[in-house]
Amino acid sequence: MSQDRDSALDRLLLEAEVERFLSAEAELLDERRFDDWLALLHDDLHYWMPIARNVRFNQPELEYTREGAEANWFDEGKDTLKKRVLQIQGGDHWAEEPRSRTTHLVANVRVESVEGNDITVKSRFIVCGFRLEHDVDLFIGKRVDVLRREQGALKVLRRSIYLDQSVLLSRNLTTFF
Amino acid sequence: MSQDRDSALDRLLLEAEVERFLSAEAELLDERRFDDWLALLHDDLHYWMPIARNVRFNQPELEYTREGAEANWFDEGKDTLKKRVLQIQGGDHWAEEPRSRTTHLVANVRVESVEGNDITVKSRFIVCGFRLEHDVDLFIGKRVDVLRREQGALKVLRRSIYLDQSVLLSRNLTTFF
Amino acid sequence: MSQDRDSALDRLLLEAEVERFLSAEAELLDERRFDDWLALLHDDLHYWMPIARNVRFNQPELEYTREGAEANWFDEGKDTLKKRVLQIQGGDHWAEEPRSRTTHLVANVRVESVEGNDITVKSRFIVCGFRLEHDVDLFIGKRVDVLRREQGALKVLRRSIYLDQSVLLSRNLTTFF
Amino acid sequence: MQLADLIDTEAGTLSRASFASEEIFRRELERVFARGWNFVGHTSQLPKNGDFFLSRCGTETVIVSRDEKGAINVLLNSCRHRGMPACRYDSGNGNGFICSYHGWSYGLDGALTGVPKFKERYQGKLEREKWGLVRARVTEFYGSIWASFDETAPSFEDYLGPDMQFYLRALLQGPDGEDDGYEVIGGIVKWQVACNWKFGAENFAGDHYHGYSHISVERLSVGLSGKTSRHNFAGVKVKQQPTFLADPARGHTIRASVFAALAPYDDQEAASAEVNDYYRQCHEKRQQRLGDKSRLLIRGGVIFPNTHFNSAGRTTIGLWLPLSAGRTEVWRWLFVPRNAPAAVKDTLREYYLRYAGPAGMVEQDDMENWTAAQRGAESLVSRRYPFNYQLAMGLERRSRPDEWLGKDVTITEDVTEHNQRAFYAHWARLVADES
Amino acid sequence: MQLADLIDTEAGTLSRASFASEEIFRRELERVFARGWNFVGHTSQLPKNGDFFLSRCGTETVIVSRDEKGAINVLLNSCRHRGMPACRYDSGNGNGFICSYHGWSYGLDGALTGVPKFKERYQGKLEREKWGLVRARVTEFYGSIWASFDETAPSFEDYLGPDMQFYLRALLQGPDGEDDGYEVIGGIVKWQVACNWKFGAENFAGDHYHGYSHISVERLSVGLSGKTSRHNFAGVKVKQQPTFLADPARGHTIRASVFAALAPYDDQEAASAEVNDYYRQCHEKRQQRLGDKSRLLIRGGVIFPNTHFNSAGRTTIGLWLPLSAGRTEVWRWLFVPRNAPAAVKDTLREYYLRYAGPAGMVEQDDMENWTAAQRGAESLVSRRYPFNYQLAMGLERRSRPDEWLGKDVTITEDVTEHNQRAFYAHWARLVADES
Amino acid sequence: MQLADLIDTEAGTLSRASFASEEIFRRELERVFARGWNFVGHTSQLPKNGDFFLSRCGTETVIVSRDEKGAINVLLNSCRHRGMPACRYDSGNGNGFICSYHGWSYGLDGALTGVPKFKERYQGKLEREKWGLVRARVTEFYGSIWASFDETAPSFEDYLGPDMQFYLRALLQGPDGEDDGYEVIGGIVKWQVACNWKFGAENFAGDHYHGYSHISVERLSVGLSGKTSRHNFAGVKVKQQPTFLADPARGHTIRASVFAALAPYDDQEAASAEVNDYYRQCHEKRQQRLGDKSRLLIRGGVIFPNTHFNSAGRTTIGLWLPLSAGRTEVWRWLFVPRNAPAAVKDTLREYYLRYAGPAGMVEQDDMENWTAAQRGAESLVSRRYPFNYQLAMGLERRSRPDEWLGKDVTITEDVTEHNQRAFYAHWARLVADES
Ligand code: FES
Ligand code: FES
Ligand code: FES
Ligand SMILES: [Fe+3]
Ligand SMILES: [Fe+3]
Ligand SMILES: [Fe+3]
Repeated sequence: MSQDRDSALDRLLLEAEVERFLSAEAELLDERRFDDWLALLHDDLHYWMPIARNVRFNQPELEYTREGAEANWFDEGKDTLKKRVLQIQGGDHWAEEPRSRTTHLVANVRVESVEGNDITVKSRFIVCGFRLEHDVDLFIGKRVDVLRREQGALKVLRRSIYLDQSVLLSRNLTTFF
Repeated sequence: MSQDRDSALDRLLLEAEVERFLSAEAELLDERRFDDWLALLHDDLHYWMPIARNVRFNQPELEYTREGAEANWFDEGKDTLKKRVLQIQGGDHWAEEPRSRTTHLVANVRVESVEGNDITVKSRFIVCGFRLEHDVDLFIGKRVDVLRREQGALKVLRRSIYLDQSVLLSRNLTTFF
Repeated sequence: MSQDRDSALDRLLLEAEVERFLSAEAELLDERRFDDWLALLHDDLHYWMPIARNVRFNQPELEYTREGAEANWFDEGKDTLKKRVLQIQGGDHWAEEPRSRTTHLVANVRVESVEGNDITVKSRFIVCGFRLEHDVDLFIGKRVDVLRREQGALKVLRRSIYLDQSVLLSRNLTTFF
Repeated sequence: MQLADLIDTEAGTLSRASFASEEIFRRELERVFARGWNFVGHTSQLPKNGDFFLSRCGTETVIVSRDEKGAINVLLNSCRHRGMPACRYDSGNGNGFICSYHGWSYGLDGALTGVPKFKERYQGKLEREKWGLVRARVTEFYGSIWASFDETAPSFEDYLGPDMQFYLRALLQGPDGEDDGYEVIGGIVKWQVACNWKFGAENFAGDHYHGYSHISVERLSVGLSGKTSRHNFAGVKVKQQPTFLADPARGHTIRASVFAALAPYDDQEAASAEVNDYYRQCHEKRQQRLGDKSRLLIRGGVIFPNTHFNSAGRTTIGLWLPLSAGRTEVWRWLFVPRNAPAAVKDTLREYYLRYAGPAGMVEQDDMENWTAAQRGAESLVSRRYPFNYQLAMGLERRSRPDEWLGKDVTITEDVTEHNQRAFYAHWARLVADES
Repeated sequence: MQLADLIDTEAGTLSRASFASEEIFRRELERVFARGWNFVGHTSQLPKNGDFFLSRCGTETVIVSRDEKGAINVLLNSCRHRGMPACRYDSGNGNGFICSYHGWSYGLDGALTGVPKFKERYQGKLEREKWGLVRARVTEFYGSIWASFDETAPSFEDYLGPDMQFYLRALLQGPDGEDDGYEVIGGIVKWQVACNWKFGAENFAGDHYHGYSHISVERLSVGLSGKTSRHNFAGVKVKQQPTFLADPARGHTIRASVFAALAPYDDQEAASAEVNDYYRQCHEKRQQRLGDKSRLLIRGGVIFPNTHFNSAGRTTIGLWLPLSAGRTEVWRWLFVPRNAPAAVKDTLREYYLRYAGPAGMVEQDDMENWTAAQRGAESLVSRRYPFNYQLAMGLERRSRPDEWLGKDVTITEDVTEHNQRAFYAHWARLVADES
Repeated sequence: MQLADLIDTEAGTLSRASFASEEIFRRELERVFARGWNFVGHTSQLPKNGDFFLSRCGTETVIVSRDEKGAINVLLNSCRHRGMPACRYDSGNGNGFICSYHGWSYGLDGALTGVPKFKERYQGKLEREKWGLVRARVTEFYGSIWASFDETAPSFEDYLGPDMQFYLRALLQGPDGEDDGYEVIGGIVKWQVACNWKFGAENFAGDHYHGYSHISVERLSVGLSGKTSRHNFAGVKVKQQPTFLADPARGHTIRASVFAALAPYDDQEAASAEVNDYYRQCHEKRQQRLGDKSRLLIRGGVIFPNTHFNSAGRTTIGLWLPLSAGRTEVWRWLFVPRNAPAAVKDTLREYYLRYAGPAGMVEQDDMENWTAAQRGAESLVSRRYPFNYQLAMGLERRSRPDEWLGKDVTITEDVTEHNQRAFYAHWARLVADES
């Protein structure tokens, strides 16, 4: 009984830790503290955002382009993300100069499973980007993260991002998800 | 004191259970696991989404059409929802073939009251649906759920959905809320 | 060890309290219980929403207009907010008569720091307002609140609201954030 | 694209430009909408003097009000000073309307009753009788309210024509055959669809050919009882003949069933004793009241141009409101028999909600298809190829099963695009008309 | 709709098409906006050489800069190579602008200073002096900066005319009557409204008739002190006469108060000693400086076509920027007296913020009403009925309380639509003008 | 703005109206897009009979299918009955298409195979052979598929002309010089940009002058290996001459490199042994196959009007699809050498993704600049000033390094706007053409 209760509380503590982690991460992005953000990414991170396709109801496996095999919006590791950060930080990446003002919102955070040091987390996101006088981009979708605990700290080991647009209705994807 | 603390933690555990339930439900919908979703609905479920009207400030009682008496967007039970699910699953419900890609986001989850086995929960939702090449629907509103605990499991007994649009700006409501 | 656990649980309880407070506040606004809402505001409240500017990457300090010194969307105290409430309640404030139907959504709630009775909380918001037949306003941004505990109850002592639009794309800001 | 070439009545084809061209759209507004009569609501929405509600008349927002004398008024909802809507509430009760801009006030009949500074600064010279809210011509027809802003248009009765008067009266008769037998359920259903308004109009005019759109719902017994298929009619055992009637001179169209003979009720609503009893009694009363003509069952149709209705067990009246060539707003009024027991009213209401509108399991597929078809009318190359309306062409006839079915109408029995051809022929005449 | 018939000056009416027709909108851009002078900012925004900020000139985005010689330049913000904005920062300081597309660079005065591959691939032949950023004509007027892209337009002074020069100079005088007495508060307020730009223009031109729009705020003491009602003027006990002045030949309009006599300050800001003292001193200084003319208090107006301002205790200048017939962007500069103590500046700033703009308790109701009125100007039938501008028609006169109030202006005392009539008469002339 | 004055070939300028005027846009659709040939896909997307995918042909949505006989069909995706898309899946395999509106069915070749009630209600009279899906003219060219809906257009080969046939064939040769050497990676990249389609077209036609757009990425080694700079070409040590070729009579343009001499491979991909080996072998095979002509390396270009491609180590083909004067949809096909090892295919795929499209570190800055430049083409005053295309004007020549480089083309070596001038001269001819 009280053991049940303890494990229930453990679960709660874990969920809270994960929510804090994801909220803090979103804040780093919105505050453009990109180096601190990179520090939350595991060196073996795989960062993937597939392209959505319109398919027959009985072929759901074709709905999203395949990681490592087909065209995707993003399908890369930390090294490339580092380059993206460096590009923005230079002040000469015109698509982000002047900078966009972003709001990263994370919700429906759910710990799906815990295996050893790896925690699988599902969530929903809304990313809103404003730039210049009138430009607005609204990105809404789903995310599946694998967070790995190393020396007590959590790092993003895998991130799968489902954007749901088929034709991207924005000119650029200069923000991080 | 420590009793206060215990009841405070009990409350926390209940809130966490409710949030998990609603996030898991949203996930089932986005993953189109409709049969599993139906399993979360109580057989006596009442599912209601009124139509909003523009009324004088001192007549708030007229603002939403009345359940069981007036025209509403939805005002039905589980049997009709089952038919809606069967219709989508057939692959010949053209309004959902090819399927929409949806993101159900739930926030501001608040346990309003607990009476016996019934938990009243208020929340806010954003439901985003993409279909075909360019179609986007964004539904934003408020929800009041009554969840009933039976044999330990929670089920949705009542769901009231406030969409806030007066003229619906979308052609269809083929998703669930 | 169990002391760590206790303090971890204390933190959890505080976070839950803060989330409940912010969700309850959002509900009061959506239900137009404005007097109850005002009761949640500290008499010394400062309520500030700056105007965003497009600036060079190395001048972030110029990005938002300065509180108490420059033009802002809002830069006021409780007395002015009281007047705004009274204006809406009269039924003759045409910009809100008939009333807008709003949904206030709060997410990424994060307790940043606790100093004495003051809790600094960061969050993200989406405020959606519908009015008349077809008008929709969507406000998305970031919030930093300082909540002060007095006689056990929390009150909003400071609220900073970052809207991210540079040119406001809506005609009015008649809702509260 | 010459306007005269929009339609080819010989070939049974219609140019896709009719659905996509903004120029043709502007002509529609001037020549079709501004000149017709529109359904704006029902007397059951105005039980008391001082009651009012907002409605639409084609492109216009109107106030429908019952004034102190009990008379019904349809007023253009635009202050004559600077155009501000005089009323911004969907419905209510009061003794008039005050404009929130400069405070001009109007009576329930639209009269300009109050003008700030009238004496001091208008020196009493403002001709108030000329500056009231613009009043539409109004006709009540068996409980339904109709309006027109065209002073030169014929009376509503002449606009309908003799046959359509007969059908519309029949539509508004309760299941028991009583005139003005319906009342409106609270809450008008309003939504928007990204297609031309005529996709809706031609569908309601008589498209029994699009069954393929609804194959999904046929599996699911969404009918009145929730146990039978989606349609239900005053069920009798004898053969019923689907019949399509059009008034070619006026553009009105009707879908109906004609039963081979008078016959007893066959308990189709057996699922609910109360409902079944009600319909049996109605069936019998109706036969007594209407005699042989009770063999005619109106299933739906369109009062030209954009007032559409469904009947046959469920009565709804709606408007296809043109916003642009490619966007339409829909308003739907749901009706229940005035004197029916609560159980029947509830059953009908639930039936509508799962059947029609954006949440309707049947109409969802219509809206999806119309929206997709609109794209085919718009794109540069595809719009060179006309739409095809050849179904059952040449099978319409003036002779008819029963002479009382109408004098001026052409008729086709069984599935056809006859009604669409009549609708578009009249529409094309008006659009091309240079007067 | 013939352009000549847009306005009926006899009847005092204006066609609603003036607010809704895209064709008329296009003519406005060509004939009204492209030919006028526009306020683009204030010298206090450019304290140092190299300072620049972005502004608007009607439909155009412009760079306003102070170059190395201290001269002020207004430059079309569009690279001459492929049109890219040369500057994308709202404001800053530098020695020029580099286009981010192909790297052409321009000086603070718009000169094309750098062209990659100029020697190798343009063989030095590109006529750089011809391909600099397009320079507008610029005039400084008591600290305000004005620009025009029309080479054929008269000088700014002639465009203003003698009377408007007097009023505008007065507007820009501090509370103590000192010329160029104001400075801009950081942060230009920018927002959009879904209505035609002229709803804003006519309101600022002189609509004291719309008090009903603001009844809610009258209850709430939103005035300068937060304790008095929304307006406040250099308070004296003697009668003040609201006076409306228009320059019919040029379309400019002014709202003013004329006080019956010179009088001592009446402590209207008693709520704050410091503020009250400041205004008392200003009041006295002003009387000394301006003598009898200090009886004139500018309350606001419009420099034709779209530069609008408010004064009377709070000074703001703004632009109604036309985006389409039905959509307008608004820019607002807030001013405080250059030499006022911080307490006065803060009090004024807080007063503006709760009064004006999207969060302003007063202007919110204006925006709401204009947006709603715009629909009334657009819909097919309602737009057949002209707007009414008959208030106090025939009461304007050329004689005036004091000859120094102006030579070329017509004047009406007390509430009237006289200024709107003058504004629209001039506007209609330009729109109909075929030259 | 006279259409004839859009371009000034003497001065090397082009009116900004070309990018902003909706009237010119409509003429483009009729005279440029509806008359040309468009890339619609690649045979590797249709391995099996019954395979199909959706594509675009200018403004049209088309079905590209391989029928039972293995023939490739390009069909207008619009049912001939009421315009509904016959296919709503991005891709798939089947034996035909059923319209979801009324159920007409079509074969893979577009033939109208099924019509409900054909016998009973069309009395067998409907001319089915005339009412199939509209078939485009189709040509396969070394694996690429091209379509046109203009019956009067020349054959695809004549449309290309002899020189462009040579270049396009070369583009489609694998790194080893083998014809039809590529296959498509699954997943077409599709997005929208708020600018005129010609900003994209002129960029791909040959804008090596916009290096300043990409200074940020030059720091970051986004090249094939992830260790070298963004471009990479079959590396040899000898000098390569950037060369710009245009077919002035047809509007096609090519960017290429011509190497001074045949030379051995220089291990530019040393970062990965496997990739390096592959490219070395290809280099050698290619020299054997093509001999002296292997000195020509296609870097990219535009098949008039809107089919664009990049090559030089990465092969992509795409479409600039005009939605309006100010909005464009982009489709991009990514190709890998058919016979390359997996490591090479993966390396190339990753290279594309970080380089091109909305998430591409290089193209992001292009899209940003084009979108901003579009505003400069639209606003009232700025659009009076033409765009400048004078770079290296007068340096083009008909003589050429190697006669096999083409007969009908004009050539400029090194950075120039020569290709844009040729593109726009042809474009302006068609737009102004009154036939
Ligand atoms: S607009 Fe109605 S009173 Fe002025
Ligand atoms: S557009 Fe400015 S340099 Fe080319
Ligand atoms: S639209 Fe295709 S069958 Fe009718
Ligand atoms: Fe249907
Ligand atoms: Fe006002
Ligand atoms: Fe580039």
